[in-house]
Amino acid sequence: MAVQADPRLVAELETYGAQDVLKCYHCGNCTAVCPFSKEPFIFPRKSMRYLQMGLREKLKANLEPWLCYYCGECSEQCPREAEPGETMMSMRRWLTAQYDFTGISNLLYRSWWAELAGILLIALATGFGFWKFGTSVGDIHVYDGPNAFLPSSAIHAFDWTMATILGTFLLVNCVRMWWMTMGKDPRTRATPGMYVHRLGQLLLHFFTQKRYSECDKKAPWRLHIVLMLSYVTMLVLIMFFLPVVQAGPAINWWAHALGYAASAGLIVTVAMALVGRIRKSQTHYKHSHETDWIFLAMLLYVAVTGVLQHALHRLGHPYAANITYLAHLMGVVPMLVLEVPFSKWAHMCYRPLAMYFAALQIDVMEAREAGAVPETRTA
Amino acid sequence: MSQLRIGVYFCSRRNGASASAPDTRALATYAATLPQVAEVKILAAGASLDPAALAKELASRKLTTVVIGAQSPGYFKTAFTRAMALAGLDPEAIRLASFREHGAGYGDPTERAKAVVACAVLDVPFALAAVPDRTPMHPDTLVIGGGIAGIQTALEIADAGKKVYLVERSPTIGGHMAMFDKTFPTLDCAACILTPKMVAVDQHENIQLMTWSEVESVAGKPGDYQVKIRKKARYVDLDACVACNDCSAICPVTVTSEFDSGIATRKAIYIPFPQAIPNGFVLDAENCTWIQSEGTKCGACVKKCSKEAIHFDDKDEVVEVTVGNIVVATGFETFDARRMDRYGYGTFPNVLTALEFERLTNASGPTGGNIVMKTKKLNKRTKQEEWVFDPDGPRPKSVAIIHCVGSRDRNYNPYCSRVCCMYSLKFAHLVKEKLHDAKCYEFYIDMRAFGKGYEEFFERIKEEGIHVVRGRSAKVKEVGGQLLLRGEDIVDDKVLEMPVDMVLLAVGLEPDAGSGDLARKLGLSRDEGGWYTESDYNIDPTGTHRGGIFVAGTCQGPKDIPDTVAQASSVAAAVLKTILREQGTGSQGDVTLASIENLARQLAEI
Amino acid sequence: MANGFEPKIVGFLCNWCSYTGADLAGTSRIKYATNLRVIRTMCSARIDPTFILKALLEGADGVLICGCHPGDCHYVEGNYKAMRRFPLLKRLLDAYGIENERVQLEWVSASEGRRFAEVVDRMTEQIKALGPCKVRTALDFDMAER
Amino acid sequence: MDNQKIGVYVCNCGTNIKKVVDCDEVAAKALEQDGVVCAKSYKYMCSNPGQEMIIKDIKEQGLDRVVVSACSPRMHEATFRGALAKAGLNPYFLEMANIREQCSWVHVDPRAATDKASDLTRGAVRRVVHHEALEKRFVDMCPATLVIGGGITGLTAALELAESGNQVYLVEQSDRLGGNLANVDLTAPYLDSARDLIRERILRATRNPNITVFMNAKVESLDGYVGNFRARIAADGETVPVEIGSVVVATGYKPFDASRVKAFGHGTNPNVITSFEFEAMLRKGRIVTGQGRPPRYVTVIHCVGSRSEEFHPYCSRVCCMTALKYGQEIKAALPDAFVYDLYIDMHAFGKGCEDFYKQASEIRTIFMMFQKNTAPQIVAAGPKDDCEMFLRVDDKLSGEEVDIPTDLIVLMVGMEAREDSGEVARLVNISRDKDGWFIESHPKLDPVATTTDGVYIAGCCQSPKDINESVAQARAATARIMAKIAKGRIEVDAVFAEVNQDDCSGCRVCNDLCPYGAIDFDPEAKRSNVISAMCKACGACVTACPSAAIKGRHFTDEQIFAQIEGVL
Repeated sequence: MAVQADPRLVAELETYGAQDVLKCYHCGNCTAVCPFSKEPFIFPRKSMRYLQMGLREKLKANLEPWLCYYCGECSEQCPREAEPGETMMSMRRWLTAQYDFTGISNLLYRSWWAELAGILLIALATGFGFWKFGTSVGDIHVYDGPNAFLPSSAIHAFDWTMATILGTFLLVNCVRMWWMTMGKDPRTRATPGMYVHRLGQLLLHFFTQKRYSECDKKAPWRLHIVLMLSYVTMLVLIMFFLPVVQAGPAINWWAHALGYAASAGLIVTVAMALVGRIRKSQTHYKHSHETDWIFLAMLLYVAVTGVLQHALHRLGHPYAANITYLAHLMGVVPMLVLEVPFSKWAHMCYRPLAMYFAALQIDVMEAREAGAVPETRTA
Repeated sequence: MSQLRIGVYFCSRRNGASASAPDTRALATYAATLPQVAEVKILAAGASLDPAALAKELASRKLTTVVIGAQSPGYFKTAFTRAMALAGLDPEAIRLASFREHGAGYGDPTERAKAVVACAVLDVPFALAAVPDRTPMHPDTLVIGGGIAGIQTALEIADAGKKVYLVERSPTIGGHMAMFDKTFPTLDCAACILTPKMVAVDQHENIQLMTWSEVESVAGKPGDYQVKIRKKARYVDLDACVACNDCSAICPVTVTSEFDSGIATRKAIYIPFPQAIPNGFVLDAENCTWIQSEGTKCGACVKKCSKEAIHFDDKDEVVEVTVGNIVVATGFETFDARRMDRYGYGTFPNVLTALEFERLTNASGPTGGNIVMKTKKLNKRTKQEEWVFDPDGPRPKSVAIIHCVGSRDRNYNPYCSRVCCMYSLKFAHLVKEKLHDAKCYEFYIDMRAFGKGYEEFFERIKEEGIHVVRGRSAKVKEVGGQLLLRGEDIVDDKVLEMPVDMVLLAVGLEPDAGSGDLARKLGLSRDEGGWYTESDYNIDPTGTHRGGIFVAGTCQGPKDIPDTVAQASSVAAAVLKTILREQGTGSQGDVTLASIENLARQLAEI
Repeated sequence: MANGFEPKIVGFLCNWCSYTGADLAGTSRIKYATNLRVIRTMCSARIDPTFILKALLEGADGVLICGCHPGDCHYVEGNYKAMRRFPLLKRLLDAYGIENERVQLEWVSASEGRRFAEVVDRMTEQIKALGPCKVRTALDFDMAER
Repeated sequence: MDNQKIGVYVCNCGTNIKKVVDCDEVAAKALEQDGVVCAKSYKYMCSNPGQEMIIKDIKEQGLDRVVVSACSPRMHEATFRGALAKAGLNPYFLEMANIREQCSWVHVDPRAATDKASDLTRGAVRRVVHHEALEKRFVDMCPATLVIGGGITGLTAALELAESGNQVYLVEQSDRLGGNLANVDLTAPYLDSARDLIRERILRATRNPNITVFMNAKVESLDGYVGNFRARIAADGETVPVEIGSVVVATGYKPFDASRVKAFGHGTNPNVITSFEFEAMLRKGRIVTGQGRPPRYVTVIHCVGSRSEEFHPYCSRVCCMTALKYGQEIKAALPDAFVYDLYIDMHAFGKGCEDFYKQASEIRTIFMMFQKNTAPQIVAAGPKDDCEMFLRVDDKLSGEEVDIPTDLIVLMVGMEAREDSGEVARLVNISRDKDGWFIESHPKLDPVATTTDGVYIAGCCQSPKDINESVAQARAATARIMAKIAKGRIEVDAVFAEVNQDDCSGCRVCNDLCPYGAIDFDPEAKRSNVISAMCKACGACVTACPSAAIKGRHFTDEQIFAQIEGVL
């Protein structure tokens, strides 16, 4: 049964940063040059094709954008400057918006001012909240210990509530992703056994980004893994050891060592990424969507204020430390709220999931060839 | 005719003025002075026009006629046509002032553009108004380049009893066509149809053949050019030489043969190929021991030559000829496959370019037409192992042909080279014909079989069992001495990791390296691809803006043999025309605005 | 091959279509039987019945006449003339007791290299089946009788 | 005849002949023949040294007959005749045996092939014995030219000749000049104005005193021969006889009839139109559907009638670029419309064309690739769809079968030979290929000449072509004509028929037989005789003459009888 073409889809994707998609004349160079392009997942050309023709449903069910790490080889060699790499990037943004049921993601990606407004709003709300909350119990001149302006226990509690809320959003979106890519089409339905059997894949890819390391270019992966590990370390420290990190005057060195390393990692990698994008030093830095800038900017801001706040505290300026802490939180909260479920950060779940699902789809296919699962055609 | 109200609109597709872009403001002021012009407007560059809005504007200005002035006004015409229709005006009453078409590229672009606008406003075809002065015409003609284009032009003119100087840079005429094995789609052997013409050139009383010569300088004006030609020292007296091959046989120096595109060797004294015209030897001074040692070493050939035809004291000689017309037929050279390192040409021995394969499969080539793979052989003199074609070497079991190498690619040459698809199909046929059970694959983007009998040939190739794969493959690797080709089979939705024994690169065409230099000497312009620019794409594909200078064949753009021959003959027509009426025309570029405008006004009266 | 008999066939080809077609078979490298010996005439209209008889008397086992397709003759209608002569010739041959298949008239155009090859192969097979032409021996016998 | 000295030369043609035929054996066998004094086998007889060898032998050994066993005489007969002439021997003392095209290239068994080559050579040796010295003759060249067809090709040819100072008769069947191009608005790939282009040509032609234009005219008859043709042109009721030296056939093409492709329902579905109908819309500035609305979706379908098993196997060469041009024009006229372009292979081969293709995608033309010999299917649209219909395409680039919304379908109809091409071919005595296109004398090296001297073909009547290619061909044809005009006279082949007046019974059988009216009858003498310059040497009369009074030079009975004996 024929699918209907939607000539407007390209324009839609362009608001997500796609460029020159229609320039592609399908020589197949990009697919052949990509080390990840293996049957049954042949990309980026085919995804480009679906997009050119406007096969919306095909694209929604498409895992391939998540299997691409944008090393840029395809874009560099493209004879028509059709930017397949950037197209895959924009498809990831688009998919994130498709998975998100709230429609917020869609809004954030399509208008940068909406995103800025959102950030500002949440930041102010956060600031206001903590200000009121902080002054109500503690003294702004006290950083830790009794009568602290922002007692770590309270922050801790706050962190966990926020984590739960955002987690739920993200989880729902992940489920939607599953439905679009695995559940909807009977041909891609895997048995529970398969799910269990492939679970390892999920964790492996989540922590190591093994696949990324298989790109011909290694530098981007290194940068990314450092960034990601630093981030996770920081997250763990904050979620579980916040009191330890903030407690004084005695310093718990193992936690701090980790903390310092992580912060350093964050700042350096983010700075590198920023410089890269400004200089357009590499293919995958050539085109920057507004969200890329905002994301990096916020990350840098958060890292810097975090470090500053900590330093001030250790250098014994509790008042300044508290102010920066407030500023820090006014960055952290909007960043997490907007980025984790609705934007860039979500990919930390989608990517490993996509690889997990991809592995499963191959299992299903093999099973079908073996005749285990009956062939079912969809309308 | 009734009073018109003409609106002149200046449009441009890209903002940012290029070198050949005229000054629009100046144009606008000029246009306003022309008769019946009621409105002059400069539209924003790059803006896409909205016919509805335009319609309102046209109606409000009560215009009857529109003149669109632009480098390529055609891009805006349809919008205006629709606007006219919407405004209830005559949609046919639109005139184009195309600066590009009418040569804003040469002379002062603004002056030129003014003239073009004037003609459009006065509704006089530009070519009728821009008439260069007639010049006296010297009956002799110079043809630069001895390939099939040059040969054809020279013969056509000479057959009319007119004198022709045919200058060829290499030691023989014949050009690339002489290197080919078969010609598509009829598969008759290139030599069979070319050699008679080469012989005819050699024997023609009206053709003075100057091989191993180059144009040094060009002076004078249309109809009367003084051309200095450097005849490089050949060191062999052609009248004495009987091509007996004794000198070559004894010569100790072996170098790679240009004619065999590097897959075979020749001596320092050599004849490019048996049917070479003129049929005499030539000495390659760079590689000759005797010359390099200033007569202290070797000299074997001179002793050997019974006809005493070899003279080491031979010197370059510069001759000056006076001609009325000059025909440029400098042809092409192939894209250097080394530039696309992903195909491993130059690294992997059995990745070959088209010309190499032409020689390999050619009956008169180094393997006598056997299609074999390169094998390692010990070179006795250099004591080194090197890859060579051994006539009874192993036959490839599978051959892959990759199309569009260096063509249709913004990173290399954006244009289509026009002949590669067909010669690739020809290769496939030859492989099948000579190695029946060998597999043969074509990796293509679009199969451009557009000529007479071409599509039929394509069908025939498919029947012969050649696998045509849509998708130009991207990579050639070597794994354990086995070539591995990675590509996408788009139609069958596969990623291929295919082991093959031989890869043929369908390298595209590029203008001859010397064409830039020659363009300067002749004052010709070239397009971004480096091809000579014709004076009019449609109706004068062989003329240039310089009077009495014509371009023929592939130097004007990639072409196959029939199109080249047709062009070559058409140049002959242009030349003969000037000779028959004993007057030529000056340079298009020199025609002044005043003269064009005056003539246009006169014509408009009639 | 049933028997080792390799017939000799003389072919009269018109210069413009059939001879060119035969050349095309060559340039296209289409293989066919070696038994044909081609004689070129400008037009099939030039092919005199006496040529055919001469050939048979000289020991040819078959004669092939080829011209342009009706309507395509380079000389407007030469092939029609050849076509009209053919039946008369056939009658004559019958009188001699020469099998019909031994003399054949075929139209082969300049673009029909493949067809030419097929014609030659087919005719060769037919003549092989018929065996050697007896007219020569018969004639010698006649002579002896007198 | 035993006193003759025959030289036999067997060419190896590199390995082309040698790889199957044992050339040395052929030479050796030839040497056994009576009268053969030397027989040699050489790598390339056609090469200069090869010819020198023949010339040397003729001079030193006093050869008076030469046999060359090599390629087809159609290839090199002229070359070797030249060699004989250079050696001071009459060129007609040459005979060639075709042992390449008709032997080595078509046989694999070396033994059989070698025997055949020997037989053919023997035939040639026997024949050459009877050859006679023939002399070339010259006839005048009439500088006037007849150009058939007033399209861009015919106009260009006419202008070239007229502007070089020669009379031209331009015959146009319709009531206006310009041909098919006159219906076109803009030209690809630079979107130059076809109108201006053709207008300029027409103005030049009509103003040129050397050009006589016949409108609504037809060439009734053409007789005579190169340099001396006589044509009768029927124009508005009367018939004008003209004397010309050459003929340029530029009758062009006719657009393919789209209604023959049933799948598209052209003629019945108002929203399916041909490229020419669309061209008219563009000129009027009214691009509308059958319902009179501007279309939201326009679909352009390539290769309609071309590249198909059912209709024409060939590519029509210009449609791809025209289709891309439509993309540009639609976007200019209807900025919000979507353009789909359905192609098989994108033939953007000309100068500037690949870039034009890229521009097409930059302005958002959406390309779909369908399979050769399949046709996209029209599917009815539902009430809530915003389009007139859907087009079901099996897209090769994605493997998906997709329905694309469509309001207007433009069929890129290919070119086909005109119905009257057969008539024209007979009129000027040239041949047509299986598709009805006129056949050139050599597909590569002689694309405009024909098998009839003095008659040239140019432009789309030879095969589909773009404007610049047609123009180039038109000029190419005029080059040949100008060359002849410049020389003022033409060589006529020495081969023709002649009547032996003593043997002629005056029965007049031959008179009506000659298709060229080259035989006239002398009532006084009651004898027929041949006007040699008009004779094309077909030999029909020779065979027909009941009293064997007519001799076909170079194809005499003796020569052919001898050859028959030789090959057997």
